[in-house]
Amino acid sequence: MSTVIRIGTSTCGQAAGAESVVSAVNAYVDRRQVPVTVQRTGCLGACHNEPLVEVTDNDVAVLYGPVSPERVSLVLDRHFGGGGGRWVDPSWILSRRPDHDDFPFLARQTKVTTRLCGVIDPMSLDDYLANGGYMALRDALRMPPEKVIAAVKDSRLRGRGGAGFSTGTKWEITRRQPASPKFLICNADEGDPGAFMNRTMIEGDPHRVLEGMLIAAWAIGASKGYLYVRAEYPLAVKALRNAIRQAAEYGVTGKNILGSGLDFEFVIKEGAGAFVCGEETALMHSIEGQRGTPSMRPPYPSVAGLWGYPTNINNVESFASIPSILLHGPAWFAALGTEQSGGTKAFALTGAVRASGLVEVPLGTPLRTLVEEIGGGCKSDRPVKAVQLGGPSGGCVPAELLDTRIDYEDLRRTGAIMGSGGMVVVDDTTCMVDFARYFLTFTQDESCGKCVPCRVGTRKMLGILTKICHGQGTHQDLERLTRLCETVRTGSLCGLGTTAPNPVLTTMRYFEREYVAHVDAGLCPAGICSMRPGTSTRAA
Amino acid sequence: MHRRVSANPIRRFNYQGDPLAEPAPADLMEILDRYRGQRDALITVLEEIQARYSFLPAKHLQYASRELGFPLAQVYGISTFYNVFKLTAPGRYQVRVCKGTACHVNRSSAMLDHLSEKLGIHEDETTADGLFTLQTVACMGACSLAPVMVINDQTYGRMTPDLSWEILSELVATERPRV
Amino acid sequence: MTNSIREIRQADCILITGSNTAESHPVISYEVIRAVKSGANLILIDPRRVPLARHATHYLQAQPGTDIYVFLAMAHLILREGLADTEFLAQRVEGFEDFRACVAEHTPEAAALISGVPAEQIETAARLYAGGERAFGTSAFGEGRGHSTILYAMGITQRSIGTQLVQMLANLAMLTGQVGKPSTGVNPLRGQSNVQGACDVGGLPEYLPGYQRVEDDVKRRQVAQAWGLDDLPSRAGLTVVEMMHAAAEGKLKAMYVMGENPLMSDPDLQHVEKALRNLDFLVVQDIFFNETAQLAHVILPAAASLEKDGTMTNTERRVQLLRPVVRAPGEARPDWSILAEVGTRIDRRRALEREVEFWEFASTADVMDEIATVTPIYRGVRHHRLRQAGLTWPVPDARHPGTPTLHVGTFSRGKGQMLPVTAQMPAEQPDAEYPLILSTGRTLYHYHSGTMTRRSEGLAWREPRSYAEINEADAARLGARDGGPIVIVSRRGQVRTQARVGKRVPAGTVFLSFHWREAPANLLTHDFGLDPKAKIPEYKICAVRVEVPKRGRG
Amino acid sequence: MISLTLDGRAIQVQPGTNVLQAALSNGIHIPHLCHHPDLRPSGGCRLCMVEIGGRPNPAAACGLLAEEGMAVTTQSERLTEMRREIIDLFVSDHPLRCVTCDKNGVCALQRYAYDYGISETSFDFELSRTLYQDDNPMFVRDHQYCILCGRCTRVCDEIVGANAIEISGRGFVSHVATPFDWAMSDSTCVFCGNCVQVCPVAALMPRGRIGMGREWELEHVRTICGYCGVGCGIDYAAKDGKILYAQGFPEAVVNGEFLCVKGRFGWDFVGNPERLTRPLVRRDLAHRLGLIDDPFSLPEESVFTSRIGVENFVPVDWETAVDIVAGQLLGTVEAHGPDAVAGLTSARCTNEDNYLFQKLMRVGIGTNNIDHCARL
Repeated sequence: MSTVIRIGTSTCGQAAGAESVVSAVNAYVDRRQVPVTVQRTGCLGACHNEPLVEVTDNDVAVLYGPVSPERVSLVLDRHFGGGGGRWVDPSWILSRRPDHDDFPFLARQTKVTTRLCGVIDPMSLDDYLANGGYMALRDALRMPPEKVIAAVKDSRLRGRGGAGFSTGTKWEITRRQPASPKFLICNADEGDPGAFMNRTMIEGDPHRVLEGMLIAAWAIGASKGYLYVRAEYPLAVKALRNAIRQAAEYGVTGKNILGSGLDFEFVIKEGAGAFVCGEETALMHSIEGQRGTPSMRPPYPSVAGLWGYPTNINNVESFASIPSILLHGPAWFAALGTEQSGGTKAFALTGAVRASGLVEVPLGTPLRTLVEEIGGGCKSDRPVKAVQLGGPSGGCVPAELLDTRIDYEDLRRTGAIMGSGGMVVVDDTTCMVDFARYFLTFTQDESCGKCVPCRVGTRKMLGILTKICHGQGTHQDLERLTRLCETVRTGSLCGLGTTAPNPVLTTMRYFEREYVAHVDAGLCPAGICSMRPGTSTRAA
Repeated sequence: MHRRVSANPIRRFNYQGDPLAEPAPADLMEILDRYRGQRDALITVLEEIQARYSFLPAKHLQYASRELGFPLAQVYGISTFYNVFKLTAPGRYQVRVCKGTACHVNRSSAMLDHLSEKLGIHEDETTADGLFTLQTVACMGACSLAPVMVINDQTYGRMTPDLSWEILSELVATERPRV
Repeated sequence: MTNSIREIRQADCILITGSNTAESHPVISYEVIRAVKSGANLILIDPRRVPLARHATHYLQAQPGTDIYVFLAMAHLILREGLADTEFLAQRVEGFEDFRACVAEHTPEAAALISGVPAEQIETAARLYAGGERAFGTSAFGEGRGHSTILYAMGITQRSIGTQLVQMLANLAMLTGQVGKPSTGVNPLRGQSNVQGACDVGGLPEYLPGYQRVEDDVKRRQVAQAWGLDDLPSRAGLTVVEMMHAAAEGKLKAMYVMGENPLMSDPDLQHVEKALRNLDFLVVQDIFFNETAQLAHVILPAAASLEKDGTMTNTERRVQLLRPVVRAPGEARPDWSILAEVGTRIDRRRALEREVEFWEFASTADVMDEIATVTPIYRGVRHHRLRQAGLTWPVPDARHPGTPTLHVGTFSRGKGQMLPVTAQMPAEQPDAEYPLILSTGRTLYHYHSGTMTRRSEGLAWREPRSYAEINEADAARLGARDGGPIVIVSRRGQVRTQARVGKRVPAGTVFLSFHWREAPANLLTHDFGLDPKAKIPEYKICAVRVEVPKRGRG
Repeated sequence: MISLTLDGRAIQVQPGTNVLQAALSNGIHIPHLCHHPDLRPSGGCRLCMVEIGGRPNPAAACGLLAEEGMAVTTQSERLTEMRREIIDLFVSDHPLRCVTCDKNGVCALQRYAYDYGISETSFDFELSRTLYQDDNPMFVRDHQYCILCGRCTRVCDEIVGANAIEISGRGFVSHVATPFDWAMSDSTCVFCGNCVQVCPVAALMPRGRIGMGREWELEHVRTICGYCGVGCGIDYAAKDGKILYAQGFPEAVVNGEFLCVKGRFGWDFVGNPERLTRPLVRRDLAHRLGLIDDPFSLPEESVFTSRIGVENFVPVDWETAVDIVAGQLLGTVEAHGPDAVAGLTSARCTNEDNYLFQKLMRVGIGTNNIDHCARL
């Protein structure tokens, strides 16, 4: 077997300079005339070590990172000889496949939806097929749709967008609607700052998402599928366009797919930059070419969605889980997780943590495992202060609750939410008031303005937080803030508003002393807030 | 008291001819023709117009409205709702500083302040020579390389204020002679 | 209208033809838009791309004067595809076989050649109308055939074959059973506030109040007796156009014109002016000194509708109560009291002794009481019953709740009458000298001869001057500039106006509104080729040419 | 029918009725600003939140379909507190200048601020919209009062179909805009003013009404529009015998609250100084009858090229005028027979007017020569 050099060239890799690494590798190969295949792949998830280069030689894959163009010769010399005795810094060698034993970042993960990310060339259908691609679709098309739905229900797969509704049940409701046509939407409008699960999955393994959608189309009886992808993800859009074209050539889209009688077509919609479009009714308005403002529910999209027709919306990760469920069986998938929720969940682990990137773990894994074992603790060697989950809709879990299991219900009990998978670790140099204020700045900015609690309420919440960060807050302000949080939480029209107070509520709950210090003593314990009246702190 | 603006005084209504009497530019029509009759295409059309012209010229929105049958008010409402749409011409280089959580925690705002000071413009403004437009972006999804800066389509990771200005300075050096 | 305005919002399919609903009847267009927004199909058949075309699910741009072929072809397709309501035809209609015969040769393909509407569009329209099919959403009327309604206006009636066209629309409705049910029917949209009522109470040469023919000896004598007389004149009188001819010929010597402006609104104004000048005596009773008043011998100042009470009957046959909002200026008086005064004076001059009540009424309510006695369809109408929502006639007795939907279960004449229809082209065809077709009509901001609307600040601001719509192809050929001046010339006169160039009218057609005394459209129109039954002039089609004035002239 | 309870009261409603409609039609007032019975529910104002038995969170009544057995609470301490907060938020960017505001007394926000005892905001006041647009003679748009309920944009889309306005921008600084904030007349606006009609606050006001009086000083008369054949009901508000504005009203059986431009803004011709106020006799006839000394003859030139002015007529009193009319008409009948006389009655006059006109012609003159412009 020949030698394969894989270079991660997804967005994170490119941001770290992967393109020049590719050039350097090609130059090396040309110069040395070595018999290798150079392959561009998606992201293996170890983004903190980008650019990543993996050299597979005699069934052993060695992963290097970060590999700057200057290091390319050194690394490759190790495999192809030469180099005149220069040595590779051992720290550049991250792991050896297949088991990654020496690299806890990968070894402690259970990769299901991201299994092929960073392993295959995302632009190559053959790579996907060689790794069992579209086998699940073939199986599904031979089953009655009801059985497919039953399998998904049995797998205990719950919506990976964060709400946690049973995917199978949702499909069943949509299937039962008499109206037709029916639509399918894949929500890839990953708007949470600090989240890149969808981007990584699409950039690394786009066909898996399509396959999941095709299985859903068969189960539900949908004829058209929209992929709503952020315009900020040009590489993901490119990968999807390529994959859709390949899927058409391969015969898994269009009329009478694989002789099953299923007709289905994909349409890519690039989201134009509005966080609120992650909310499903707003997303549908956006696809319809309207302003992306949410509508009241009911009716739910399953009953009356796009242009009034039944519409099933799932996010990228939910769809990406489907092929594995069909291939390995619902029992296998369910067994990966907890009593209530099956499977794995991917997280974008970022922040103060030593090893950051995309990680996938079984549901039920304690937070501590992610932060300390996979993430390797804080790179500053300072103590972990909190983990922020779910972005602006989520909340902070303090260090003392790190043994909380990753599960919809367990996390909700802490005041945080599962969310779509954003996980930001902060150490004790972060001011939690400022941190809450940061999220409010975001939600206030992204509020569509349709309902008053969110439009004006988040503005007023931000105003009070700013006052506190400037050392001008009072205890009345804290009370006012608490009351306002309740109004915005219960009064807002859509999820953006109802969850907007979460970062404030959780930080007030676990870090009340910091708030009090700002108000009473006029000082910021973390030393972040400038506490000078009239000057803006940095999130302004 | 807030200043109240009377934007358009009453003026005699006088039909002066159709403001869109001239046919639309051929390359605009090429975009519009591809989406004729597609009721779900409006945002995609606007994205394509912006990709082609780097912003959404008012006249082009009017052509899009007329040719595709979407009310102009709807077209305008959408153009102002979504972050990516710009109604004014941006600079040659659109510098976007990521303000995602990871970038925030890694002090991307310091980079923004630095660039703002060095360029002499605020967020969403364009330098007088038309070279740079300074913007922020909610999140680029390259959080592990935070803080991140994007110039047009090129992403730069692990930035510092000084490093980011260095990159811009190189662009200035190559562009200035032409200006 | 056979059905009420509010029923439109629940219709599954709406066919509008010969009506610029959004500009001439905006509030009815709101009902149409509501229906369309909730999923109804809107089929619009009109040569002019009227504003509602933007909301139409199917717009059929037929060449002027060719719509009759489209309707015949729709009927043809309905019969060919077995979409007719056979049960309805069997039970409620007569004359079906004759009608069937008359559509046999009118295939959609043949109609397409004449009208310019592609055959597939005609076929689709026919299927949607017949089946009452929606674009989306669920019907308010459950399973089965959805409900389709037809709305039309002067684009159908102001035609040399107006009666034929109206009959044809009725034929379509009967053929498909789209009549006598909610949200169906054949619904003419009437142009003026009380055009319906003026007809109802006998403002017509051949009808006494309640559409009782003057030639009908029994009914005429009943009315005469109610008025305390033995009999009334029994020969049908002259219609408007006939009056003008009679006046021009010297047969008609005196005219009493109340609240009308024939010297703007009648066809061939040069002829009308000649006729009016030829009168020995002309009384004009109005609120403004209009064009007709300039030729009057006596002008009587009247109160405007905002200054008086009484009733008006709208296009859906609803009799509604008017209340005075402000006082009439100066010595202006309500028309009814002026008329009563004139009547009294005539009697006095004739030395006739009548009962006191004959011309003396304490109020309009008293007048209505008398109307009710002689007008069967208004028999149950009394002012005090109108305070809430008015009453929709027929109201046969004092406790009858009114009849919003006509022809439920049975037609007023028993069985519905289908009649064969003969297609025919307009009376004046374009030729080498007058190559274009002129159509006249209203604009949104003005009303009729403009006496009221042009004196309204806002309306006059928004639409200050006359304009004509001309197709861009014709404009380019003639060298007419968008917004620039043009002169429209017909065999009868010429009018200078502003050109609005675009695609709203098809090539070969010019549209001109008739509200402008500086550019009176009716200088161009003709008064020959009246519809033989309705005697309506063909305002919608006459032959003209367009000239571009040389630079320098004003 | 569906049975549910509202504040413990058992009521029945048609399927498809939402809880807000159910409450309002049963005399239970739930506060609401963005809801309008003729428009699709928006759910933006959040004032109509109610509690439903068995559900943890309150829900907006306007978007909640009544269900069999539903137990709805419309008033509770929690709801009152929430509504107070929401009104507090509303007035934190809506000036409470009620004293000089023309909407005073009919403003929905003012009503709820009063009901819930909010005399000023407890937050920092910050005006988000300041534009004042006075670009047409019909209505004024004063954005500082706008509460973004979206009724205007919905009526423009759902009822009128004009799509002249849409909300522009987003969030706190969004506002209702024509494209590019151009003048109304450069948009697709048809000036029907239905947006003015449904505006619950003073953001959209008829221009002629501004500064002309307090709402409670105005007299309201409901009558029928005199323009086209639709027969819309219109409510005219007048003060000192002068009309200030016209509006639709929900009880109007044909049109509800909605009117067109002519109905809403085209009534001002009544006060026009050119109105005919006295009977007039043309000078030649007046001379013939000995009313004036100077002879006169009508110019030959067409009235369309050379207008014949009102100065060619002399005013007379009604007695004289009516006598001349009766005398001339009778003279014609005597000389040429009744069919030498004809009358045009009016499609814009009342049934009573028309009835008497045809009676005059048929009985007084003795002819059926009566017609009107039904055909024109």
